[in-house]
Amino acid sequence: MALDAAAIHTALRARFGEIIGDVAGTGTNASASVPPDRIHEVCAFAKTDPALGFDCLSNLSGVDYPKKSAIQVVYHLFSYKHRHHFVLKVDAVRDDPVVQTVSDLWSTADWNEREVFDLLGVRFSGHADLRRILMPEDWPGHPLRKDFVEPEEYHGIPTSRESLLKA
Amino acid sequence: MGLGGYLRNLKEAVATIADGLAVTASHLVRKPYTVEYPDRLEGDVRIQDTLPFRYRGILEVDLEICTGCLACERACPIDCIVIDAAKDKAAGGLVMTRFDIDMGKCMYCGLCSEPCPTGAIHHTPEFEGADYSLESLVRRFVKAPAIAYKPKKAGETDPEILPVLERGMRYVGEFASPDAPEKE
Amino acid sequence: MQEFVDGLIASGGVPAGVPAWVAYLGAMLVFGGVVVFGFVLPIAGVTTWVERRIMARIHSRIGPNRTGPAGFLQWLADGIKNMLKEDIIPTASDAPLFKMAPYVVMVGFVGAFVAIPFAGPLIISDMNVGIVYVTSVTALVVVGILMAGWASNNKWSLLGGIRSAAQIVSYEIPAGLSIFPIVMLTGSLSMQTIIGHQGWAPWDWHVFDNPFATVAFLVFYVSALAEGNRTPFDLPEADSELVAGFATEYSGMRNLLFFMAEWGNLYVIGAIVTTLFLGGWQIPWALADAPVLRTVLQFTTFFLKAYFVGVLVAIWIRWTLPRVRVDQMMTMCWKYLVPIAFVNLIGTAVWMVVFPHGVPLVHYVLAGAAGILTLGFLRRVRYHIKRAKLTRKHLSFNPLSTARVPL
Amino acid sequence: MGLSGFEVSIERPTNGGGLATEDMTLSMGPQHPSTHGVLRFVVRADGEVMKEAIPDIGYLHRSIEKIAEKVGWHGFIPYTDRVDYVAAMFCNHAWGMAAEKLGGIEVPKRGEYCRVIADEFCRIMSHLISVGSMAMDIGAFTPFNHAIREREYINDLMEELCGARLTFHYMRIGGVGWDLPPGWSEKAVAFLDRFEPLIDEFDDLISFNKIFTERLVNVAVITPEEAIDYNLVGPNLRGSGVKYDVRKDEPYSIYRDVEFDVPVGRGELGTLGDCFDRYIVRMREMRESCRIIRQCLKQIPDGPVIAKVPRNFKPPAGDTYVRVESARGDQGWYVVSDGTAFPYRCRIRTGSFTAISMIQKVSRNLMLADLIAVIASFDLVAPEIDR
Repeated sequence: MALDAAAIHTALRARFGEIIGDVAGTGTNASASVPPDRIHEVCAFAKTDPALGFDCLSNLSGVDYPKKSAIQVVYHLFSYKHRHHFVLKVDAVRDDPVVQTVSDLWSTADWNEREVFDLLGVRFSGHADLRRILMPEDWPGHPLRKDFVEPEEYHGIPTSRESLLKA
Repeated sequence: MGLGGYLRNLKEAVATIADGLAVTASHLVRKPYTVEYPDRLEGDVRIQDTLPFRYRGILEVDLEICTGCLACERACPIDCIVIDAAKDKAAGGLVMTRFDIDMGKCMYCGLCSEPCPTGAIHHTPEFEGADYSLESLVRRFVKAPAIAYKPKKAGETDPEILPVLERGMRYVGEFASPDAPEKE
Repeated sequence: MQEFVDGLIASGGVPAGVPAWVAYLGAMLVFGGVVVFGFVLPIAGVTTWVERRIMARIHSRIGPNRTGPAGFLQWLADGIKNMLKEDIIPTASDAPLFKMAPYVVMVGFVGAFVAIPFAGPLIISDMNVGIVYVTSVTALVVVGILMAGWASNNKWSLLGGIRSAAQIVSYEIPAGLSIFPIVMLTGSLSMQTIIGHQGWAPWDWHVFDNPFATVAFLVFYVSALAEGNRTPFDLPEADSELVAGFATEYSGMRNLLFFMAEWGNLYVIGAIVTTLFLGGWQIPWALADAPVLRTVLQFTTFFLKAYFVGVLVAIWIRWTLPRVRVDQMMTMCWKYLVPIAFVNLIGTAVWMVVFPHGVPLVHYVLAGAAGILTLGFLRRVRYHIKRAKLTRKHLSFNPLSTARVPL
Repeated sequence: MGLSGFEVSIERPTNGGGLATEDMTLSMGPQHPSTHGVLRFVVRADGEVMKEAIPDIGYLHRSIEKIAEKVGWHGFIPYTDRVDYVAAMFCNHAWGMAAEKLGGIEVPKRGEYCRVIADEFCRIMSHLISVGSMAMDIGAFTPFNHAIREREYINDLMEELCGARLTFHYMRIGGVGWDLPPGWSEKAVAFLDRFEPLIDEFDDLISFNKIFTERLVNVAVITPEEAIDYNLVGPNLRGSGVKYDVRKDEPYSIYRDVEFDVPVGRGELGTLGDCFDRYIVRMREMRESCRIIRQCLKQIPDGPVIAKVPRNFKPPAGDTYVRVESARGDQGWYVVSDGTAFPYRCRIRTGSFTAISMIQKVSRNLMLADLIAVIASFDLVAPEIDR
């Protein structure tokens, strides 16, 4: 049976108490925050609890918020069984972002976490194979961070070409 | 797999393969579809002339009707348009000294021609853009500084500009707008 | 051949003092050259053009049409282009083997022409083991392909070479076993005797002699396709799997030789099938007092039959069917073709014991059944044309009404 | 990238002084005829049998997500064409939907119909490429050409609609850029009349060909549980028998108003969730798309096709996650706005990305030739993987 966001939130609160933040957003975008060192527990509960039954991790992404000095990892959960959504957000410390992995719960998280690691530098503790996935192994920095500056060249290859429209 | 399955396999294989062969055989008597591209079509028509009006080919600017409003430069997401225009009292209006488009960078999205008030910048059906150097892909439209076009309230009367403007307005009119409900 | 050279020596066509073996050798070289350059290579070349045109039409395309009338000279242009290309020999390859492989393949395929009976008098050597010779000499191709695969020092090539070896060696068995029923019927291995045993009319062909011969024909044809590395058995060069298989590292002339052998082989397949099953060069007219005309007619008959069966049908099949997987290829050989071929062999023997003189009625029935099947097939073709509403007339209808497709 | 992490430990069993064997490591790609773009697989094989195939991606990474942060809301639409250039319309649509959701914009009814018509044509285009190239990878070249021939007509239609054949940039925030041109609907219907019998012909030519089906059935079987676990989407998911289609189950745009079925794999020739099921689902979806287009062309109302959206579009701060049913399935766009003229973050979760992460698992103990069938049956499109 499909639950609405409030019901899902209540179920999570009932199990984990105050570590689950308040509901923000509505409908399919309803979200709640979770501390980075508890996310695995929460996800495991969300997946195994028969009423919640989140059997699918629809999306796992990261957002850099330099202003609040956090990198937010966003989990979009979806249940094929009950056809309902919920979003979990985890704020990791920007200087040394470490978040528990959920790749043992949903196999799809494996590559998604690798991508977030690659592009935002979030380390997922417990991930079996945390390597860069899109960028070259020796690429400096994490491109999707807001303060990332593109290097001038990579192994002698210039990364940009001069505009032909310069006056 | 018993003998029945064995024979069924054989039968299925023969039947489906024969059907496939029938399809390909039927194609032997059908006409080919190829358009022999670099050739002219029947009646000495270039392929370019058969393309629809909305076709987004290489950009072109009709400088006669360009108002120098810089809307296209602002709209371009990759900054491949550069316009230099300055107010010049002596010349009596906006003088354009530069209108360059780097076709090597252009991604043919059409965002520049959408806000153009007169349809001066527009995509042509021309698509043959191969050239020998990057530099030659830069189209420089202002040959000599020119005064930008000023739309006249009473409507255009100059017989040289009129057809250009009409074409331009028709081009802009193709774009959907929220105000005027278009009919089929 | 031998008689011809003997005659030449006797009539003084050969300068006196030249030993007979030199004359034989010279005649063989000249004749071989004429056959290879005058017949085999053009056949292979023109076949590339034919294949590309047919494939294009099956694809609703036009195909090569710029070089010469209807693109007929395309094969020459391609040949010249390939000859002028750089012959790249990878540094890491086993150079001598790498260079030699295309020639081995070529030898295997050209050698087969020695025993092919183009017409009554037109055969280089009517050996008494003709058909065995042909099957053995074409097996040389596998050596060349394996050499190419190994010498390239490329994993894809190696896989292609191994696949080829497995495939050709396996399919030799059903192919050989399907030749035996014909050999039993004729009582001879000589190509000319096999043809002589058949008549000009379809019901006198071996393929309709008895039901087992018909099955033998099908089994032989499938096996021959596999031996010729043609779709659906083109695993050794499987372009979507192994890049280009054994030919991946080859370029220029050497690459061309491989492909020449492939296309030429099609004709060899056709020639063997025609000889064994389809009546060879038999024509209905005796024409005893016009030996030249008779030879020309016989040659034309044989050539057209062989070309149709070996080349056109193979091309048609190639552009229809997907490729089998390597294990399915083996399954097909060992679980389907080999048992069927054995049953056939025994069946033919039993048939010959029961009906020592054959059953003419069976000939007519089988030929008639084949005709009915062909008609049914043509009906199906018509159905496909009609359903798609794409007959020649309808094709001039372009739904998009822009001037794009000028018809 | 690089080779680190792909060192393959070579075991050399020497059963008592007998022959030693070792695995062969094959580098398949980035330039390989059937990797559909620049993809690379490191294949560990024992002869023809693969031990595993490790996908290596990133060769086509164009940092589209980063570009989104640098160009404006309007300016990013042409870039979305490049996310999945085989089915660009869906990315247009998703971006439009995300921006509209953030900005609270209502799309006019006619605009929605135009979008759906374009979407479904694009789905046919993409599926034609998919099934055609699948047949080509299996070794039959003709179906590919026939598929491309039909796709060319859709290209012509699209060209007339929006001026481009591949990277459409048809949809705008708030609607679509161009109304249907006069006479276009008749041409579209004429095309469908011609196309539908050709799907049957395609079926006769290849779909049920014994050799073709033998190559596909019981190859790379994916159970529904695995499919959900790996977040397979679209035809790949439905091929495993999970009846889920965003158009049907969470209807967006006007999909509520049209009637269509969701074909799912039934394991009709082998096991549920094999390559053949994924293939045949695509064939059947093309027919459904034709049905949807016919209905849309009949029902389409008059009116404007685009809502009033300021050129300087600044949606209020917030985030949204929209999902569209693209040709490669449920495509999730997570878009964050901070109230400025530039998107703050955009994450695109594409069907190919999740599908390719599964290859390592499903490729165990398959034949080398099966890997090609698996890649083709997943309908992997390299730009969509790397973005």
